[in-house]
Amino acid sequence: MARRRYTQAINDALFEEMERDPKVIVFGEDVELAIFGDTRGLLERFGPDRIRNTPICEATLTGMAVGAAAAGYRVVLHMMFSNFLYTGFDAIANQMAKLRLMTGGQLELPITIMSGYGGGRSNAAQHSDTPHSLLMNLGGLNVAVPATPADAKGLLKTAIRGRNPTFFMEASGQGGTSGEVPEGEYTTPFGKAAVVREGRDLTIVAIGTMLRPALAAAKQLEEQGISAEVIDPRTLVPLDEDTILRSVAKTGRAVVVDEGRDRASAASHIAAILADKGFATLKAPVKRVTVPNVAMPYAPNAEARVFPSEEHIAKAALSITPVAA
Amino acid sequence: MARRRYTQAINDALFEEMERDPKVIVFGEDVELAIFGDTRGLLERFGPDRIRNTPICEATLTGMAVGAAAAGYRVVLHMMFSNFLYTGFDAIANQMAKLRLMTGGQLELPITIMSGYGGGRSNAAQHSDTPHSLLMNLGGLNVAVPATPADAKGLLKTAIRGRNPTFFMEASGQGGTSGEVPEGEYTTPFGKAAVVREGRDLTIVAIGTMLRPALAAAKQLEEQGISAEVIDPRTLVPLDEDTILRSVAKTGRAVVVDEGRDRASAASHIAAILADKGFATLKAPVKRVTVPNVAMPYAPNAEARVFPSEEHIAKAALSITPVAA
Amino acid sequence: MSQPTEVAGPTPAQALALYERMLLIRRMEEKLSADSAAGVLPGAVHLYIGQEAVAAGVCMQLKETDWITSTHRGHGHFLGKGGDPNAMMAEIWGKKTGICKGMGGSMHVADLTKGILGANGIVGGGLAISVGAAFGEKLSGAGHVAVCFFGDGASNQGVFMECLNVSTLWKLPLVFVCEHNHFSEFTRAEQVTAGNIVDRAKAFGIHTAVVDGNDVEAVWKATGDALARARRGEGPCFIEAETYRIQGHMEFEKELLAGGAYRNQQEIDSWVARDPIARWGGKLIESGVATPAKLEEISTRVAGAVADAVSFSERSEPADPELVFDLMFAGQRP
Amino acid sequence: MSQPTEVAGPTPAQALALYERMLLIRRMEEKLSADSAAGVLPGAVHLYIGQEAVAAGVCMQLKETDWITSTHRGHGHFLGKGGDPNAMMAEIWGKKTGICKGMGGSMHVADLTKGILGANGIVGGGLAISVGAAFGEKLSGAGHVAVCFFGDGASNQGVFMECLNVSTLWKLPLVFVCEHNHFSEFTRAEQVTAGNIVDRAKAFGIHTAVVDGNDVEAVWKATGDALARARRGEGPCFIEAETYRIQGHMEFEKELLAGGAYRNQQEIDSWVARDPIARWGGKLIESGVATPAKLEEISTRVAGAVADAVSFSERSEPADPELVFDLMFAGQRP
Ligand SMILES: Cc1ncc(C[n+]2csc(CCOP(=O)(O)OP(=O)(O)O)c2C)c(N)n1
Ligand SMILES: Cc1ncc(C[n+]2csc(CCOP(=O)(O)OP(=O)(O)O)c2C)c(N)n1
Ligand SMILES: [Mg+2]
Ligand SMILES: [Mg+2]
Repeated sequence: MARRRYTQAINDALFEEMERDPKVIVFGEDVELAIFGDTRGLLERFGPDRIRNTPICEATLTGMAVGAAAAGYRVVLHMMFSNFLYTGFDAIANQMAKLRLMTGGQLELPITIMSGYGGGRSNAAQHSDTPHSLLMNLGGLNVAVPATPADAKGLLKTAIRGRNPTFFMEASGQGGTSGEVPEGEYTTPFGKAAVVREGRDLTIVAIGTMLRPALAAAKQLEEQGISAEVIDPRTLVPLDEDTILRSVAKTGRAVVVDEGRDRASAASHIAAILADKGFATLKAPVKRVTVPNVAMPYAPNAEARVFPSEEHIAKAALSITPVAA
Repeated sequence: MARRRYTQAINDALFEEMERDPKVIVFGEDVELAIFGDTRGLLERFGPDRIRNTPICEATLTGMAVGAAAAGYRVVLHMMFSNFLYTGFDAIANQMAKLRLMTGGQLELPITIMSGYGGGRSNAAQHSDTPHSLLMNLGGLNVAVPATPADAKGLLKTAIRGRNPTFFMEASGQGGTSGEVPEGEYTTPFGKAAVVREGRDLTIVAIGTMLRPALAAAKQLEEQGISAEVIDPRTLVPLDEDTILRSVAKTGRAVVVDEGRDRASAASHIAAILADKGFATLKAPVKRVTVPNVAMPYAPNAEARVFPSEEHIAKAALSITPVAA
Repeated sequence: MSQPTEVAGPTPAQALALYERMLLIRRMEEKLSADSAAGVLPGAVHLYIGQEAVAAGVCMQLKETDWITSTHRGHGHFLGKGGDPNAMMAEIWGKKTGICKGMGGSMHVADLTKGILGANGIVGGGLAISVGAAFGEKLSGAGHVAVCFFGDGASNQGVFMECLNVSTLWKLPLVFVCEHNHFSEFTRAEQVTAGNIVDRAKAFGIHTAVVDGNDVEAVWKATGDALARARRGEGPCFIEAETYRIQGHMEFEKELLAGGAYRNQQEIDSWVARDPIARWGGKLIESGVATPAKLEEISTRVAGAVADAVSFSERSEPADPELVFDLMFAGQRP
Repeated sequence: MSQPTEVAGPTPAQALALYERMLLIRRMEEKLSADSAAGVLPGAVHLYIGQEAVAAGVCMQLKETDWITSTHRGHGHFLGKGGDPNAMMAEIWGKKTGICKGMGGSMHVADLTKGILGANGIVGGGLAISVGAAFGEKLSGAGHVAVCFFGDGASNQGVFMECLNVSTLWKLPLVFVCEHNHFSEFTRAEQVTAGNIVDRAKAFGIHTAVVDGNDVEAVWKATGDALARARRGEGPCFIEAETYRIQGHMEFEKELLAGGAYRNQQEIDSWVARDPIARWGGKLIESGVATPAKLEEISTRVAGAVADAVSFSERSEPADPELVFDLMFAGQRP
């Protein structure tokens, strides 16, 4: 195990995969100097054919990813902030997510789209969105939401080696957080959730950036005699329903935590699965802790008001768990 | 009451609102000859200042709607097929849905965006999407989903007179279906669901195009001694949770029917609400009848395979309702 | 820009092949028009009748390994690039043997083995895809080129300018082919298109050509020049081909427009008089490349090919609905 | 195009007002730069230092009833168009008294009462909004104009071409102002921008002008001409102003780039030597419009305005978090 920062782990994965397969190429706006740090050093190592700054033209970049993939490349497209996915949304929703079916399976699209999501740093409404649920709904896209450096590296490698378009959602706010990363070569499979913390009384499903406050909330609850299990889905498409259902079958209670806006969110989808396949095992209402249906405000106190926190999570958990549990 | 086709009712609403308020303007691609029929005759009546064909440039059209609204107009933007919303998604998601908050409430956006959604006619993947849940998640947008000619007229009038951006989702497949429309002036309020059919044993929440198969399924169930209540939300944002919760409090069972793809759909959100606020009253799993997570195929038999039908709905209902109920 | 390549006209064999390819496109679509009128097609079709010289003149200059992206009006490009008529007909009929297994239909016919990246239902949707393909080919250095077909209406989509910018900067082997048929749906180009489309390309300093899109030889030559430049590594070129859509925007449009008209019969007739196939046939006879009998023979062969496509489709099973779940992802259920 | 309007240079009073407006923008941002370095600002700021002549030269030709759309680098446009320094400072500090009640911050400062449709965090995001505003003004016929500020980087967004097309077709009262400061973030314009941006506008046959963006009088005159044409109903004009961004793309960029460099100090110095404010001040003294004492007096007044803005912000309460729920919709809870 080595201690790496989230961004370093992503950078390591890019270096390793580009070394491993000459067909891996990276492009996007300002990927050369890399203000996020995730693509830093790739230009010096691999040269301008394999990593290149593009003009600002998201609508074209997402379409180019499709064409370059068709021409035999494994494309890594960096879209910077997830709000800019909207600018390039046409080719994402109308081409990338549909072309394989439309062509009767002829077209294979090994595309990885990286983009940072989430708020918490006063970046305001146009630089703080969490678009997971939009991508989930489009049908033909995988969605990876690594919460730790180890998963960031392992899931990115899986995405780059994969045969389908994958959105690799970077937790913008956590580029600097460190964690243990396995030495040597490894990948993290899609569709396998991680039981990050075992517990008996309730299940907290925490997506991406929400894992940290969820674990903190679990600690808080511990002190009140409540044993919370914390699950990190790691990928939303494919989604490891079994692990979530198994946990809730044990605890009978669930809180789903998601930095997306509440309406038609990833959280609502997981809650809906519990209300269907998990119904027989539920002992209490399924709670969602999400961003209310608002754009992210700028002022720190206003942002804090709507940002899902340890307190919100603990409160939701307590509302469905008898403290004597 | 007069019998009108769905498309005529929409056309009537446009005529009446443009007569009523000279600030109402309509623009979009090919709105003058109007292949859908919904904007037909407006050019002859109101002239090119108030209804106008635009070039094909969705990214600009959605942004223009914001600017024209800021300049004091009530904008009706016709986006033809809902897949083209993706082409114009940037200004929808980054501007329209956020500007009012971002400007501290300075900017009012009386914008109505019309677009046809849904499959069932072999239009294939790029002309059959049902993007309700994406729009719901963006936060600052109203979403109207009229299922009948009467509601199409009433909801469109409410949208045009409103103060916020509203997506008026036209049921492409049902432009020709007729229904009773009240004589004279009326509007249909947002956030008020319709109990279209009363029942005791289970609640079927059917969105837009799904009302028809839901009512047919309810008839089928009747014959098997099952009394189904059918609810049409009419608007997804704002959503009339109370009416849905009240119905399920009575029946204890729910099937949510939505033409959207299943993952993070409007159906999953309604199911999530039931799993939370409605949990105490639920007697059975909450079922979703939706399009599986695929793009719409072209061949009629393949499309039928994934399109939510009367049979799917009845089957889902039976799976949670003791026939002796 | 550099000096033009001297492009030879088509050899007699090529000239006849161009004629046969145009006629194949025409006859296939006449059949589809009849099927549509008879109401036996599952979905809508946007016909290419009148524009055949563009698809044939461009595509028959291409190698199988070159790429094309197409539009909602894509039958001509598909057949022009060597797509299989049987597989196309079966696709439009929604059969399992269709080139896309019946999952795509008329607006999405594609054949990657022939470099056909697909018709596209999104206006302008093919542009960026062709830039990506050209980028890939530039990187692999195999000398392959990408060609992007799009309409006058699509030239108003901003991606057109974005693609001009990227492909010029990166000197990509790409040829933009704008088919100016005077309409976007039911709107005249003048109402929605400011200035001359070719000037938008000129602004990037790339080589451009404006040709009579109903003159297959002119299209062929302009394409030959553009391809030579692209293969020489000089970057993208732009060709604007003026032509005309004889059929409606889509079959059945009269019913949908309920009497609304956007052009008059006189205008249509004036373009029918410039029919690219008849013109080319006449030229072949004049120049002695073909005899009337020879053209008759070609016409018979084409009729046979269409008949084969029809019976192939008729004999084919409907699409397999379960395939939907296998085809969304590679090696993964949706 | 029609002949240029003879545009008078600024009167002495206007000349001094231009100087004061530029200086106000500069001093306000110097304060923000210091605040950012001190880590007391909630969010990031993109500073306009070095480009003041563009905002001042354009905006001081506008009426309060004319519209502007701005960019992520919007403080200069906001103050240039007459936005309140107090309300801007308070906004960037996240205060309840901010022009957007603290909900927008630096990238979203807007004041509709002054025709300021807002800074925008989406590159190119203001373009279509300005077209819509110009369309509205064209319809109401009140003679108001819309001005769209955008950067060289934004000119690579396809919406730029789309907006040129629509505004030309509809003869909208719109002025495109492209501030070419040589960079998009950390990328040089040459790497991502093919040809000359002005040629993209020329392709639509509209009036264009390329001016020294560090010469406030040149900007003022070009704007006067463009506005006269727009108000005469001749449609849109395009102005490209060459200038340079002295500060980083955003404050703190050095820390973020971890030593990565994209330009050298020499280049920066060469542009500091062309500082638009110093140049204009010199010209005012030369031409006898102002004495050094007069400029000193202005400088003192500006310092006072900045001090007021700071103490106003300091005295102001933080934003009201509950307002978030009132402001998303008009008359409706989210
Ligand atoms: C993004 C998008 N917007 C609108 C449409 C609807 N539409 C289909 S074809 C068409 C006109 C296209 O005109 P042009 O590019 O000239 O091609 P043509 O039909 O003349 O061959 C339009 C507006 C679409 N399919 N995609
Ligand atoms: C749609 C979109 N893509 C990317 C970005 C990230 N970004 C912010 S500023 C910028 C560069 C803009 O360059 P330019 O338009 O020249 O303006 P300047 O910063 O030079 O004033 C980029 C790429 C963004 N904010 N929006
Ligand atoms: Mg056309
Ligand atoms: Mg710049």
